[in-house]
Amino acid sequence: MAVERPGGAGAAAAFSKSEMMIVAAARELAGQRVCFVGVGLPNIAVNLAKRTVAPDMELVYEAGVFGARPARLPLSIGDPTIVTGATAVTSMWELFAFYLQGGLIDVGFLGAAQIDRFGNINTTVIGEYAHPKTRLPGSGGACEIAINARQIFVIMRQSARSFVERIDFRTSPGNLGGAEKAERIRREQGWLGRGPSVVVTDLGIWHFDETGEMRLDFLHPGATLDEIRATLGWDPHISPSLAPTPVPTPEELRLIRDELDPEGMYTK
Amino acid sequence: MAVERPGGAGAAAAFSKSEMMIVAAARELAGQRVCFVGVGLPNIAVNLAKRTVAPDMELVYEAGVFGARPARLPLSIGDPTIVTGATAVTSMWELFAFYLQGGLIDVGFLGAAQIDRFGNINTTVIGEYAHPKTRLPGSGGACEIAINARQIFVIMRQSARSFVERIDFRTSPGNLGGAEKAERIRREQGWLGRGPSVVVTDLGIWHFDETGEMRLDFLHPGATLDEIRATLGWDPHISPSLAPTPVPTPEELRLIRDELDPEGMYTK
Amino acid sequence: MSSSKVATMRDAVGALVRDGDTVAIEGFTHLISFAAGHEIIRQRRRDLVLARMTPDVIYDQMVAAGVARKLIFSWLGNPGVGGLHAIRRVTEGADTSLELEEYSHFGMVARYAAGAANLPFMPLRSYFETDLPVANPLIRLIESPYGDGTVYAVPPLKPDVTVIHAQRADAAGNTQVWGLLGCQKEAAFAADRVIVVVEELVDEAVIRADPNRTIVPGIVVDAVVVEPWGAHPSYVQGRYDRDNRFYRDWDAISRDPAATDQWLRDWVYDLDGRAAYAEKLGDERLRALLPSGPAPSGVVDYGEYR
Amino acid sequence: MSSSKVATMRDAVGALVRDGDTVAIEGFTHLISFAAGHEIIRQRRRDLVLARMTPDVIYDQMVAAGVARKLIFSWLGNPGVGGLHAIRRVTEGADTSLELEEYSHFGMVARYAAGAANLPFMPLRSYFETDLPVANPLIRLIESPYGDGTVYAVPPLKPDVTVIHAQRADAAGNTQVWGLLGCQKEAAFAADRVIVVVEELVDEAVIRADPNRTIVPGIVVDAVVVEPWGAHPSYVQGRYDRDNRFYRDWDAISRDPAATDQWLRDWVYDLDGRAAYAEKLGDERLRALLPSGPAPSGVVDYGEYR
Repeated sequence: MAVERPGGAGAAAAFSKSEMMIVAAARELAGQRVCFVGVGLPNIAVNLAKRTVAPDMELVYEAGVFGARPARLPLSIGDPTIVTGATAVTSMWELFAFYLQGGLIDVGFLGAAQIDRFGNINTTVIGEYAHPKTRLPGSGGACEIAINARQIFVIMRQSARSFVERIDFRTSPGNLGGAEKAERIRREQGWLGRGPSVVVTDLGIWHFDETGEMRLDFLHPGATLDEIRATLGWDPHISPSLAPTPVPTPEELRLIRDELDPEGMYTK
Repeated sequence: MAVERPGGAGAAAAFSKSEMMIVAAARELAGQRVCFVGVGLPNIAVNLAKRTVAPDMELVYEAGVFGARPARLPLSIGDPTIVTGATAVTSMWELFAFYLQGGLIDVGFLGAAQIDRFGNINTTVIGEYAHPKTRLPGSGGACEIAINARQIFVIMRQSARSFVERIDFRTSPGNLGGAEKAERIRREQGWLGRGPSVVVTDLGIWHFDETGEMRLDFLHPGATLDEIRATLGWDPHISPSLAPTPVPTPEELRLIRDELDPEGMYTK
Repeated sequence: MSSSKVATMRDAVGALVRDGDTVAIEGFTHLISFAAGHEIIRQRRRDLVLARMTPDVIYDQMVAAGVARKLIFSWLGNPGVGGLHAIRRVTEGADTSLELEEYSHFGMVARYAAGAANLPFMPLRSYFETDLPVANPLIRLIESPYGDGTVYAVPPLKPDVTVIHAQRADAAGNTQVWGLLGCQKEAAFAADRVIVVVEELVDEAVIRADPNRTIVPGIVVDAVVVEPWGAHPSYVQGRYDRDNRFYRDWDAISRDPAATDQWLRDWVYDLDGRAAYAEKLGDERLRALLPSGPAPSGVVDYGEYR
Repeated sequence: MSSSKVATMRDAVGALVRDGDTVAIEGFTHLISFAAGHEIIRQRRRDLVLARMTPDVIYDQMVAAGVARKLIFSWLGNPGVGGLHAIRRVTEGADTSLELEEYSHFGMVARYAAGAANLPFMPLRSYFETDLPVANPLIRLIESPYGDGTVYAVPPLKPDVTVIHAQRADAAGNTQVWGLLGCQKEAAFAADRVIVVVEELVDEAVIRADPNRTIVPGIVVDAVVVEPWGAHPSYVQGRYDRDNRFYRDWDAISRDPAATDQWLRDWVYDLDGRAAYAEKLGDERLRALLPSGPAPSGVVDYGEYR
């Protein structure tokens, strides 16, 4: 999995596809002010961003924490380390009603089991709802994050099973059937969210174009367009100015390996 | 105003009509568990009850306090003395939503500017709403207390201007047009409250009979039925077993005069 | 971490309160920002819509000074004393020049909560069989989608500016309160702009040592004004008592329009801010308002988790 | 003042949890009463409807033990680890013997809030353009009475029994929590019966010294159970850490029905309560879960007002 790459200045260390994905996702958070942290991969990406490109970013955890300063990377998104030293702890009612639905969240950072070209997300079931092949966790806060956060970032590994033509269940709305319908619905229903803006995978970085469909803008070092096409269920939009993703810096890798994920939970 | 009366044991002190009213109201609280304290006369009556017949009664203040132990009688129903040493302080949202509307209040204790024979209360305006003769405070929490507290106690001075055939504005519902309609409405709308159960005045004590109308059960020492009739706007139900209200005990008077109202705000 | 939002009251009101705004100075008997109210009078704002559960003496003063065109409220009185006479003068009889929009307490709280939560309405069980929905047609019936009857709803209230007073905040506006909480959190989250007035500016570390005590995060705060005694004659739990004498005195002052004007001159227009006001009150008056003793909360341990 | 509600876990569960009840053991990652869950298993309750935002390992164990007929939830997983395999076994493929009623987090919180506030529904902006209202027809559209569109509503959830774990309570059940608050307050007020499990029983004076810290008053509490380590492998802010090792270990155990049964025998059926469980975990394991150091909240002053 690991690829060897020359870094910006001097030789870079080897890094895994997961490390590249986490680093790329963290960098997308540069300049963001308030980020709602989802469970799993978003958790490590956001915590890396806080230590690198977005030190002033406020971390919001659905468990009821604003301005968290986790001293370690929590396994769960509820953990005593996100409370000690935080700015505010609130009931979940207030967190969801006032912070999220009230419009204070700039970025909601989500994972997904299935995603379609328009960024609609399934985290509920694989197969039919009543008798699923796989029972997934369900919405948690994802459905309301997708509707109420100003924009949505997604981080997930790419595979033919996860990047699909049709998701089995729509847990969290993205750009629905395309930008036009999505804009109309958001306007009509007064949603605060503008929908998905980036999907970072283990192969590249997708942003959303004017049709509301995801477009590959960056290809990670070592990944190929053939690999991209083999791991999704539709004919993808590829940016005419497709660029290689800059490799992880030694400091980014050190933070992941030594501080955030010394046991390699997220990166193996 | 003061009348001289023989007490239960030995000679009693002189007392005012206001003192008799406050003592009678306090005694009605014997055995009650959770009381919502309104501003004005209810404030002193409830605090007297807490020191006499209902020491275990929990005082709830709409300002957001449960289990208050005021060390002095507050002038306002919001005061630092109702917070220090209380069991719980909550937001007003939680106080009204969870404690009151949620059904935890046994007695809501209200004052009134106007009341009718069915215990419907006006605290909003005298005269027409748009151009009132007198602009009163309005509902505060009274409207929701009347609907949600298990029962309603009222304390107010009796006069032809306050005990009226028709109130000018219905701020807080009592027994509406009578017991039958009131029962039906309460059932249909799932109200937790059973409506008014007692009105204590400076002349006597009224409970509500099976028609939903107030009935004079006790006449305060020194008051007469003529006085009762001269100070209300309808032909009153008088209990066939009308009894004299037992006079204030020396201890009740001491508490009012020395502890609760040394400046005579409520009792002059 | 965030840049400082600390400002003088003059600058905060100057920048954030505009003619015609809907302004909520909230705090239920506790923590009422008389200092902000007086500065709004001093800067001669006009046509304000003043929202407050209990307009209290501060809105009586503001109405007397001519800043308001409308009140949104749920209880219009001087608690334990009587009426608000400046307001009564413009709401009684033929001369009802001040517009009133009236709810119950729970209705007002629910309006702020709906505003804070970006909801089109909030349901509640109040108002049935009362004249309030007739007096205020914004109180409307709504049917339960579960076929179990109707309840009333109130619309969201989103003030242009909310002002709250608190025991302490840091320079970024992270604000902590103990004692009565009223509806300050809801009113602050519902507002477009928020001014926090505090007795004490504290280091961020004081806030972060007890995050459960935070009621409003700096993210919704535009200005932090440090104004000791800024709530007088209202009170600050643990700092100073309610000045009931002033509430009683106001009854007589406010019954007389000339005395009211004179009071506004002496205590608002002729002073340049709260420090001068506190000085004019005098040490003796202020000392008498200090608590009779301490009542410490005790310490809880959040634990360090590395 | 009130008579003591202190009871053993055996007596509290015996008296207050009945077959067929809707039971909510709440606590969002923090303060999950594994002790109560295990006692319910031990007393072999049946046909329970288990409500919880995040069923977590505790409901996986309870489902494995056969106490449940239905789950009401919003996120069904082992946070940071993966699935809940005992629950997956009865909710996947043809054999879906466990009924599911599914919301989002805010939907579940709103259900408890509606239950606590005795409202027929609670509105929220979630669910538009998702399949959740199709999967769960109790999620319904409601039109704003102000002509500004529609939102979704959820119905009240009123558990027969809510169990919460807390740092401390007094004998009357007045309960204080710091750290994550989850939806415990709403779930407790919504319930018919409430069991509070605490690390420490304190004198009423400790509670009254800091009334803003109280999340649940004794008036809604039926039993107070003192059970140190009662939340393990969940955690108690300031007392002990989350035992992530156990959450990871459970993944392997729960994938194997025989290993799951063996675990239930060893750690639930064969033990007579939480003290025996803590002893079996051993001092070394428990010591490793203590915070690395203190993080004191600081003291605030409420002031004495006589």
